[in-house]
Amino acid sequence: MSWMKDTFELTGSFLSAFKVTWKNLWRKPVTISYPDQKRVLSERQRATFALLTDPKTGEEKCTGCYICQNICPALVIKMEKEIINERGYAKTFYLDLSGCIFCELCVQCCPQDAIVMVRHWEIAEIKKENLVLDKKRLMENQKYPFSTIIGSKIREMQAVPKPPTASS
Amino acid sequence: MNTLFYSLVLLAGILLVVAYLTWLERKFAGRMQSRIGPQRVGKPWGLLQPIADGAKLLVKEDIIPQATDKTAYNLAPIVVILATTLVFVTIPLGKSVVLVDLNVGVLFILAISSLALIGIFMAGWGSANKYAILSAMRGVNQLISYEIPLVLACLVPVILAGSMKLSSIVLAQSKVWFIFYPFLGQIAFLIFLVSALAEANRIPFDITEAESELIAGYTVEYSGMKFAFLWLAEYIHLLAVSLVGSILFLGGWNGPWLPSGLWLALKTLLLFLLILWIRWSLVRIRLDQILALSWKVLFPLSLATLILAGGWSFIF
Amino acid sequence: MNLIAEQIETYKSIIETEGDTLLVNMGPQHPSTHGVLRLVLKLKGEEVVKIEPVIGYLHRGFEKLSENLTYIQIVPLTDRMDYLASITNELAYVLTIEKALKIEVPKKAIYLRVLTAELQRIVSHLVWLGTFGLDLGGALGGGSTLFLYCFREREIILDLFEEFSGARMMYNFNQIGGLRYQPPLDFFSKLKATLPKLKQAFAEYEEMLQENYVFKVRTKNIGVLEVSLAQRMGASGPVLRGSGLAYDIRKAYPYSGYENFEFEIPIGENGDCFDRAKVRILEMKQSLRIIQQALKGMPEGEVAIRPPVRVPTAVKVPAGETYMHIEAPRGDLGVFLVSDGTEKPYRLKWRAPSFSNLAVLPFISNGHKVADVMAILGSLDPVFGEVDR
Amino acid sequence: MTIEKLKDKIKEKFNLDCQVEVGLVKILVPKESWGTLAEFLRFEAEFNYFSFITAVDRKEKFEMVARVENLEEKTACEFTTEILPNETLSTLSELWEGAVWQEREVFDLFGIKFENHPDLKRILLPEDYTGYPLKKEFPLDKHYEPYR
Repeated sequence: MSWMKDTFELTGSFLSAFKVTWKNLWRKPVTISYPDQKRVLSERQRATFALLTDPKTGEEKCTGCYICQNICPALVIKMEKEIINERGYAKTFYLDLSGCIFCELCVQCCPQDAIVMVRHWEIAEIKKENLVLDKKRLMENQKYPFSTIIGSKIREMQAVPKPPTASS
Repeated sequence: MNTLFYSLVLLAGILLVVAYLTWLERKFAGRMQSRIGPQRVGKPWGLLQPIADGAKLLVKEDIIPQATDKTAYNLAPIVVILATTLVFVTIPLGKSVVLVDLNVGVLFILAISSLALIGIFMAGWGSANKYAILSAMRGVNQLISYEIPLVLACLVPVILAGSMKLSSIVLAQSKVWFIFYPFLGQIAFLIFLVSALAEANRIPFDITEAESELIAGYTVEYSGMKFAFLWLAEYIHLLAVSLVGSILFLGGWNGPWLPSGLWLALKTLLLFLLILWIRWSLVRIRLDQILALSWKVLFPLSLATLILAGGWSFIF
Repeated sequence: MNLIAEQIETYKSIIETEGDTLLVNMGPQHPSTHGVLRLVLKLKGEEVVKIEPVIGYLHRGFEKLSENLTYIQIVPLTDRMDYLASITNELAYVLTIEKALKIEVPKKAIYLRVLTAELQRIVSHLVWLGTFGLDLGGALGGGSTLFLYCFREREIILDLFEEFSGARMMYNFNQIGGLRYQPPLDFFSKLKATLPKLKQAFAEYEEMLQENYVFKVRTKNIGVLEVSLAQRMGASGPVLRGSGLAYDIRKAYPYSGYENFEFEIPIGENGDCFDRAKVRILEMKQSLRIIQQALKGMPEGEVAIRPPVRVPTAVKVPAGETYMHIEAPRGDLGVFLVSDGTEKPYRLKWRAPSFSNLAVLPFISNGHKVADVMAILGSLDPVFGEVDR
Repeated sequence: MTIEKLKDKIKEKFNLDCQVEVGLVKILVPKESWGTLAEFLRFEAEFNYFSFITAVDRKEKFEMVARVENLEEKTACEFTTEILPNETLSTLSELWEGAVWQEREVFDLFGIKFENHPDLKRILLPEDYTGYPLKKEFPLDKHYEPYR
């Protein structure tokens, strides 16, 4: 009577499948309805870039040292250097987000902490040209919250973590 | 004139109900899968979603591929939707709410609803697409094999009630619903449900549009309103299955306390939800396994049930 | 009459027939080819007579690209190979360079690497399970129920990865000589809190699939791969273990401290789709075990032997050949490095497990139905970023 | 077969010196005995598992590397040969089926032809592609017209 056994097993498996879907019917949906609700971003979120100015002096931090241009594996950073008052500046700075692979190597290698990633990911554009960030737009991006990963901080992040002090 | 008016009302009613059944399915499936389902069009619950879908499908470009057999391709959606909609002519929706209460109601329903098969085959063949042809072949295989258990299962209430008229079948259940007849009722109902699912091409029997291998089966080359027809036909068929199932086995509008129309609606809705639940919980079975299930299990079982029903009506 | 004759002529030209076989071309755009695979099927009715996979639609010239980038720049690119298991790719590459340079990384880095690699294995297998459900027409779900359940669980782990590295799929997280950062302070407590959830989910899946008659009917005795053929084909990972050979590089050639962890190698019996699925589901549980051990024994300390590099030419590998292979979620992921003493690799060959596993498909799917081909393909679990490189 | 024994056997049979590491034998074979050595490795030394075959472009010659493993005994063998461009090599696909696709890949990217290969055609690149991109001479910086 193998078909009897088969039929019983069949019914049993149907019931077990029903059980799982039934259980899930009463669970809360995990969907986040995007424009109404937004998910909490992690502190190390990599989304888009910003060039920083020094908050004290108001000067640009970038010295135009070409390090980020050299390390970029996707070759999306292009810059030109100019020297004013014996200090280097980036005359132009282009970052092509359409080719960027978000590997964070440019942030990691920046000796001046001038380029950082910001936690603002709504960067979709209708035109591809708009994805090329020039210096002005990179500077504007400072208004968004920064990712906690900054060139000089990576060294600290590799060391033994300190527990948060009571004051903080 | 009256008949024409009523039939138009019926048609509009069917379309409206079916539209909201699709909404119900999406909402139900969403909750089952930890999602929300439609919610944007017509807040808060996405109540206008079916209308938006319909509008979208109406204004879509109607693409007719060059290599198609134009006659068959264009006619197929009409045949399918006609065959599925005509069934409602004889289904009573309440004590005397029926367009034509045919003496051979059950026979009429079975005969007309299997006409949809011809439409499906026309769609598959007319599309001149290999996936569509494979799907049409599968559809013919499957529908022919499931026609017999379905008919035999439907004959059980007919024998028990002694009539093919749907209203008298409901009348015969005024004391005990047929599903509560020991063994006989449950087995017949199960066979009916399984073969009706197969007829309606629902999971686990939806091999005709098995999206994992045949993409969309016979609907693969359709777009716009023609696709909407084929797609609506599936849901109309489901509605018909739920209605007929609740009339033949669940006692129709019989029931205490509540008004009769509400009872029928409630039973139909429950049956429909059961079908949805099956759809969203089960795996698709392969063609040969489906055929084996039909010929090796359901066919002998339904014959046995038929004999049992004959004995039952002979004794009592 | 004339019309019918005309019709027949039309269909003759449309449907390419060879005797009574039908040639069906599936893909590269097809719902269940897992990306961009093209299958040329020769069908006799529903039965598959011949099947030929055509690959290369996702070829990005990875090996050529590597020859023109420095060792440091390659690390983020390795993420894009097997995009469902990025960390294991990084790990394979980084371990190769470390082997060639003969450097040892701090103990905490080793533990974190094991931890993340096992989390990644779970993520990868969850994606496999969901898509396998889709291939079967929804094991538990008309198309997508199981898929969405798996992705719900995967999301939890991806959120953890995001906390750790800031990215959800392409992490760039290992570096030559360690990891790029310490985990955030609350990472371990969050991970500990998720483990019971995962455990419960796996129990649900196991019950759902292993005891499920319909699932068994669809997968048992389908696509039987003999163990000798599997070896000769170079099939590895769950595909090889499903055929009954308990070979796991984590045990056979322990790397990155796997010798310190206790786990079992689940194996199958017949080498059919069911066994491959079973192996993967059991493997997820073993991964959980390893994660628990890693959490328990997690040492304190630094995670890298050197500060982050600032120049792309910082790493130079002495001339020679190095081969290193690790157990990726899909099997034996090998990196064959030929270096010439400069800052760029002379040749970097990736021995991709999916490539060898996919080559098995024509050998095991003949004589099965069309629907089974999809089940077999799903059970081989190819990822086309890796097949085509 | 242990590594040491294997080393002696190869010395005796082929008069070749092996480089031995832990669980690994590296052999440099002349092109002529590539096939016979492979046969020996497959049937007598029982290296059943085919890991990969690849080529390295050394500009004036190609270095062919194949790796096979014995999974039960956890030993592996990497055998290498050197061929000139335009030379062919006997196929391994009769001994290990896994070599079919791997050799197609080598043919695709390096243009090395294999004798008696059952199905030698391009695998990753389109069939009407010309040129072999993993060769060092493949131009990177100038416009290249890849299709026929």
